[in-house]
Amino acid sequence: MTNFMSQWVYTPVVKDHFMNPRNTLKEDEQFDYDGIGDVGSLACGDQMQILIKVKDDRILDLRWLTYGCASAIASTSMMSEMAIGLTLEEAYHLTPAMITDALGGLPEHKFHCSVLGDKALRAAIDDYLEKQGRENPFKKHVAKVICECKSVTDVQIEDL
Amino acid sequence: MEQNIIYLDNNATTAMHEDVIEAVHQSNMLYGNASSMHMAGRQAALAIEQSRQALASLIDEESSSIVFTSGASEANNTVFNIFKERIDLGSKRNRIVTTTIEHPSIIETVKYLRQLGYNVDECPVDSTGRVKMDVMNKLLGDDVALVSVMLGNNEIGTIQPVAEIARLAHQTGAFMHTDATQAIGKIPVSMRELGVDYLSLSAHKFYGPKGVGALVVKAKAPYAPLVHGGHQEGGKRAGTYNTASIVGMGVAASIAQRDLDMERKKLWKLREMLRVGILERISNVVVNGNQEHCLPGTLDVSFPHAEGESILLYLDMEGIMVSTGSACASGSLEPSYVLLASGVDIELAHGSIRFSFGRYNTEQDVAYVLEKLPPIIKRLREMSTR
Amino acid sequence: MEQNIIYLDNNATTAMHEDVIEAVHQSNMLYGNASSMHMAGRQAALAIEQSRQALASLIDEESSSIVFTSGASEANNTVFNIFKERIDLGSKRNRIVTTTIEHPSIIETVKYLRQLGYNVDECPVDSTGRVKMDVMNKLLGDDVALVSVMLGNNEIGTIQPVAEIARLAHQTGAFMHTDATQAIGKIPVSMRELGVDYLSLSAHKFYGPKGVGALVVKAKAPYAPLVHGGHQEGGKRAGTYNTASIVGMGVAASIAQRDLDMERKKLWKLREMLRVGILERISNVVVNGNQEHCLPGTLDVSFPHAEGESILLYLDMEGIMVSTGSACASGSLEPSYVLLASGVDIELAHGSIRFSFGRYNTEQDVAYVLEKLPPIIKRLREMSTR
Ligand SMILES: Cc1ncc(COP(=O)(O)O)c(C=O)c1O
Ligand SMILES: Cc1ncc(COP(=O)(O)O)c(C=O)c1O
Ligand code: FES
Ligand code: FES
Repeated sequence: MTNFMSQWVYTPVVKDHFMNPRNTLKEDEQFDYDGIGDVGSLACGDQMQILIKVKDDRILDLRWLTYGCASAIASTSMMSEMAIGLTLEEAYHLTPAMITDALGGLPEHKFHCSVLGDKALRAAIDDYLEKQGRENPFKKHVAKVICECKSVTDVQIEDL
Repeated sequence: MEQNIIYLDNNATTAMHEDVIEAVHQSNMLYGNASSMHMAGRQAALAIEQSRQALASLIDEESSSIVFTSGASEANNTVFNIFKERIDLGSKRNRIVTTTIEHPSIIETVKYLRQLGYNVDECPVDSTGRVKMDVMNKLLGDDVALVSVMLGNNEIGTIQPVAEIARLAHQTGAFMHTDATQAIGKIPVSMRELGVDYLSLSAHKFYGPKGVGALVVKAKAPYAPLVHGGHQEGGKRAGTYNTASIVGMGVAASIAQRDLDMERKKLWKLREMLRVGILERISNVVVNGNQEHCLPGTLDVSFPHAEGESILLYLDMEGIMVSTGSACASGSLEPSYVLLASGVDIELAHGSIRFSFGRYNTEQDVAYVLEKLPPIIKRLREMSTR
Repeated sequence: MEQNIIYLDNNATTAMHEDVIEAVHQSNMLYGNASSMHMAGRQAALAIEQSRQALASLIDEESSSIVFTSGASEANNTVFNIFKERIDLGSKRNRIVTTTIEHPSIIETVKYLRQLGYNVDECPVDSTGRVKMDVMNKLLGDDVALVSVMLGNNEIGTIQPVAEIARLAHQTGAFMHTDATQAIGKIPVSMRELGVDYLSLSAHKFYGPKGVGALVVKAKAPYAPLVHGGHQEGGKRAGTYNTASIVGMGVAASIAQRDLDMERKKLWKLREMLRVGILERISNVVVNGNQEHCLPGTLDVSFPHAEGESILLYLDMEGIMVSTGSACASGSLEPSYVLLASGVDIELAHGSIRFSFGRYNTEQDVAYVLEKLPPIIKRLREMSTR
């Protein structure tokens, strides 16, 4: 029986990112971003905002905020670490599967939570390109994701 | 590494009382099939009848009214099935009236019945979760077969005026059911005084075993089994008697009856300490449910800009166990239907935390929560989209 | 006064294995609601999943197919209800085929469905209780939705050719259910080899706790809950998880799997000792059921001119516990419907005694019965009208 006693539903990595989320926007922090992405709605229970600084088409720095569950917090935190330093193109092609892999997995019914940060990141890149007045070269390569938590199925996420 | 374990999820389920554990353990000797005619069977049957009496005494009802089930979910389903069958057989009374904040075992049964075309009305509740009596009055008519209203709500603790609704229901000729699962052991529950025809309960909510409960049915109320088969329970519910668990429920019933006054006062005191403490320490907090007609050990609170599951898990890491919304492992973050039905804003309905006290909680537990909770809310609010 | 206690009613129910008792007792620590997200909930959920795997392994099936229930009666009722609902919804397959010797939880369900006008055929059995395959073949047609045939009979022990019937059923496009409650732990049961879509079982028949069992459902087979409510069991069966009992069932499953060969041989040996001994010592005895396709621990015997209940009670006074006819506490002496269905003479159907062995029985038990039984039969026969 005792071997059940220390189990946690989430992997140690998820737990670490949930407990110590990286790159969150601090309350008093002044972060001059070049692109901003907002997805979700309070009505569906999750909301995500991502701010990016871009230099030479690379993500120089990133901050995020969320009203979301533990999985959303952990996956966005992980995503933020993975995204910093990537080119815009690489960042655009980060997938929820890559993020959950890096986390060592999420409980099955929580996979969809990793979509949120990923989607907000793309929205931020879109916003950056739009502000620059540039055409968005990535959009057509990426399947459209609908993020209403409940309508995103695991299969859809696998497909990403 | 020693960790504090502070269990504040007693509305979800309780730990068994040590006397119950002992009784269950002892009754492993009563392994005979209580339907068997031989000695081992008769011994089991005797123990079961003693439990039936203890349970009957707790709810102030004849022991012959008790039908043992696997829990309150089955009991609730059984009641609705009785009336489904009567309606199928062409009864002119073909409408069921219930409320918007019943337990999922009723809410989902209602959805199922409606899909099949049955006529079920869910009476709305006010902002504190109390049934709107003016609407209820209008809903009651001579085509109503069954009225089902829970006694105490599992999530927000609001207590309904069941006796009054039972009177009205009977005036129109309907039968009355109450799901008393959360009320048993916390407030006095007398089936006679409530005047209901059916009452559901589940042992694990009052320090008894899981997987056992009862549907209490007045002698004159209609009945039809949900589980057909052997002659157990006078043909009302088939299945080999779950002797050990029934014995455990009987012991739990006796303890609940003995300790009711004490328990009630204690739970309310702890709950109030926590409520006041939270309001003192955390700004922008909404306490849900009715504060006057309230189960003594339930405190449901919304923290705007802090999401429920995250609060729950941060508390969990401190060893504090609570629940968010309805305690279902839904996986996705659904807002609490109970709060939505009470007209609570959707964001607040997302971020509610239920603290539910039990007999093993102490004032130290409350102090510990009051130490750990404020920084968690602060942190989540800082992280949250603004 | 020390008395011999010889429990030979193991088909009615078994005493829990000591490891099961210990596991159930230990798992009182796992009091959390397995649907809760906090630590106490997750610990319970984990233990439940381990049990699910142990049970799945015992019956050679995916663990995801297992739906925990309160026992086999509920499981059997659930299966029939699934098809009742499909027929209600207008399925063209609107006939159910079962047999005349199923357990009461099916026989009574059939009666209920017939009363409501549903089309249910009960395939007859031969004089040994085996399904008449020629009739079964005729009964199967493309209007059949469900075929339900038990694996081993609780009263006479006859084993049915379930795999063969499943093949035939599938050829006509019907789904196949088997009630394997009596077979589990006594003979190898592989859901894959049987090729059935649904299988029922109950823990207390294989040294597990009472009040817990499972309906095993292939992923592609239709499903509809009997008990609606929370998200437990993927929405397939509502009700707070009965953690301790589920854990106990898991341990019982592991033991059953481990000891199957031994158990099977032991039970058969004791059963044969008793059968031969009775035939040697008592004249005019009829052994019921199929002696080739037979559960190893079941011996059902009719003693003409000696009435079953009287034999049972005389044996009981000697500390020997057996059952007569179907183990139901029917109160009045009904002849065994299983024997009547097997074409056994009504007098013989009245006076049958079932000896059912379990792992705790010994050769001494058999010797004791062989000492006590003959004078009892002699005495009753002397008293009897001739
Ligand atoms: C109000 C209410 N009714 C019914 C139930 C169902 O009880 P059980 O899960 O034991 O079937 C519960 C608890 O889960 C409850 O709180
Ligand atoms: C063949 C068979 N099916 C079903 C059952 C029902 O099991 P339970 O009483 O545990 O529901 C039994 C035993 O009672 C049985 O022998
Ligand atoms: S983001 Fe986790 S449940 Fe929707
Ligand atoms: S004589 Fe006693 S049951 Fe018929």
